[in-house]
Amino acid sequence: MVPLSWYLVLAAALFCVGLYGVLARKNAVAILMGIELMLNAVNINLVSFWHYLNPQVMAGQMFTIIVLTVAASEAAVGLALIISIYRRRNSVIAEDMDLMKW
Amino acid sequence: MTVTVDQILFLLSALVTLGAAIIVVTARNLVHAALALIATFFGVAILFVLLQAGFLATVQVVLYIGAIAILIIFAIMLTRRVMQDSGPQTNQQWWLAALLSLALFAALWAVFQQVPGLQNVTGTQVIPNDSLQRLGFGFVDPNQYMLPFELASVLLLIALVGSIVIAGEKQ
Amino acid sequence: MDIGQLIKDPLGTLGGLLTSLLASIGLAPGAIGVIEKIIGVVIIASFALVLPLFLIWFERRVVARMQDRMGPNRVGPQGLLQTIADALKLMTKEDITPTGADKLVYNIAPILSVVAIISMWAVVPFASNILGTPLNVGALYIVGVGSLGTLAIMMGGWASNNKYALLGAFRTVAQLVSYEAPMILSLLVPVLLARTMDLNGIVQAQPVAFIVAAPIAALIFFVTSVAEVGRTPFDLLEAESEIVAGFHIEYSGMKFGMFFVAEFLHAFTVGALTAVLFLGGWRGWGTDQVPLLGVVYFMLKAFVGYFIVVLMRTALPRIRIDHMLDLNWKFLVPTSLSVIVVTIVVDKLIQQAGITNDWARSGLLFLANVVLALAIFGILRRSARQLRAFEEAEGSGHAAEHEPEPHGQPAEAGAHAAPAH
Amino acid sequence: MPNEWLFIGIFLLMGAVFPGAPILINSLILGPKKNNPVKNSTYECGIETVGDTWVQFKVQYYIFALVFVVFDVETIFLFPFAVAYNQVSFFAVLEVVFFILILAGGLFYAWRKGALEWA
Repeated sequence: MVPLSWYLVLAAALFCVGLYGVLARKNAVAILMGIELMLNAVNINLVSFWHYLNPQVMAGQMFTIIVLTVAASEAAVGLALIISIYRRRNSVIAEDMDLMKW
Repeated sequence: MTVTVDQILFLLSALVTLGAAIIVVTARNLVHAALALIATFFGVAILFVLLQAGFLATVQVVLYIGAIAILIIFAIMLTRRVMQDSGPQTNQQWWLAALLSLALFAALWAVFQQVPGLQNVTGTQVIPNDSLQRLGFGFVDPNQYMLPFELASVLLLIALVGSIVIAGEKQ
Repeated sequence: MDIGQLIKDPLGTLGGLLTSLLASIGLAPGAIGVIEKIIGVVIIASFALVLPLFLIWFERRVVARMQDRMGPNRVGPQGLLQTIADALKLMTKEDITPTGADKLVYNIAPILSVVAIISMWAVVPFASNILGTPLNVGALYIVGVGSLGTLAIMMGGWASNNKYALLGAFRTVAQLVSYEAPMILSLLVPVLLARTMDLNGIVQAQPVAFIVAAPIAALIFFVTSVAEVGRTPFDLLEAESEIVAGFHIEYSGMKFGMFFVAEFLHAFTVGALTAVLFLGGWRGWGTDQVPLLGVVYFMLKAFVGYFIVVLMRTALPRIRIDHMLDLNWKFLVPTSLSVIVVTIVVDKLIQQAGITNDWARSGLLFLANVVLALAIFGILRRSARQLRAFEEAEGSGHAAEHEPEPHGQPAEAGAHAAPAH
Repeated sequence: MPNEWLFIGIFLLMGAVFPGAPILINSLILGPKKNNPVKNSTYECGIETVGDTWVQFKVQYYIFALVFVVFDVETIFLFPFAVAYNQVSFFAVLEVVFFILILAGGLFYAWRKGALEWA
């Protein structure tokens, strides 16, 4: 059998890879992809806890679906923002979006 | 220690997931990154199957691969010259980011070592046959998850209205 | 071995025979299971891949007959071997990869497009006991692997490094993605009525075919599925006069052939899925005694669906892209949403009233559907009238500014569209 | 792991082998290999391709994908409900009707806003 800890380590690794993507990438769309990776890592955790701890209670799966909903909404709004900024300033580089800086 | 079929399948899909994830954050071509992201989603779907959450695995494919990935590819095509991506794709602090990620992983690893008996948690629980019915019932049961269910629809409505306002504005 | 037993449960009997045979060699039970599954997969997959050879011939003959031609009739009896000759020809063609193409993605795309369609057959029940696998999320699985096909088109169009291909791929994906929304929504109705997502369970729940209880959903499912295939009248992805051939313009040889096979198999799969979801699948007279008869019934029903798809292809002109999207978002999606609302409310009322007779339940749902259809027609008529009044008030002054209507305009698509400002 | 999913997994693998084999036979064995730069160039209407493969896409493509994603997520919520339909009360049905109406409001907003127009 696969112990729970394997899944947790995998999810942690996936989360860290996603974090690296978010922090290191220049392109705003690539940053968003990193966020999706992190959300997937969270989902792995939720489902594995559901499977190993108490499969009678559906909270784990329920949360996963809510996370999916949030991920979809976040991708929709985030990408809309990126497209809007691209059309105004002709750039998708996150560092160029510095209007709020002083 | 003998390696069972389950463990081999887990290791294979974990390898696919992590390898594709690393391509996602390192690929120079953004479309390649998006395709690797799809491979990651697929790997996670296989993991869900291994965890006996077949419904979630299907949802993962329908939603992530069929919808969100398409959305991301559309956004890439709308904002970028397609075939080539010139210049480095990372900012100056990439080494700091790498360091931070590794540190976080190390910290999580240390936490896992601290939890007593984590190594011994194996799937001895019986997965109910009617988990799909339980999920559907839980969604609409006022004593369970009715509020998140209705909030999800409000969230989706706000996301829809917001993105149409943001993306659809005339130049 | 008992012949009667073989006819009653062919898969179980042969499977049992195979199991004992393999066990006698001394294989572990786990390995036996895997080997049996591989054999099952090979049978279903090769059936699904050989089928297009016949379908392409059939379609060419039917289309020819509709157009007052003969169609292929030279190779073999009635031209039956024509497709095999074509396939052999494709095999000996040069395989060209355009410069600047993304090799890996370019080569994966045609394979993925076939995988997406073939995999649907893994859950389709041919008869009560002849099916790939009883998956408890079968209906959603169909949608999931179907979306892999969308991805394949996107990959093929992007990797070809060709403007036409990319443009065609984008149009295609916009179309497929749009029509997937009402398709999933109408797929929900049979799942609701059967209370299960397992396709065999859906068939078993149809003593009265669901087309009686959900005619509107059946129609929407069929139309949107045809749009998903990308056939005429929804063939904007290929639109030869506009974007040459769309996403597969740079493909040659067998890679092109695989896109072709995927399209024809998908067209037949539409018929098969409609049969399973709405026409009662393998149900028919005498299937209780001889389950094998179910295969005949199922294939007949699937062929009726496929035949209608072919007739639609010959009879209807291509729909314009704005009409295509209007038809989807302003008609099919609101309609399928209202069908779901009506179905869940009425079916719950029927359940609370304690009506258990299948015919009574189907009849009541049918009545609800008729009322809904009348209401929709009423709304359509009113908005068409408004549109006409608007055009008359506006149009007399600057009629020249109006876009010319395309010939063979799909009336129902444009008629109810709110006037754009 | 459940047996059905093992079958699906094998099916996906074999599904890739079946179309892959004829493609390999075609490109490696039977097909001629006579490349030249002109043959390999991308298809255009007869003249040489100008510029890179980049077409300015309408933002409309994105909007349609966006509305689709929202409805896709909504349907995901409804599928488990449909399976559990026998056990739920009439109040739950009203909840779901409410859920659908909220999203229908979103569709109506997009329609009024002109986001569903192609032109």
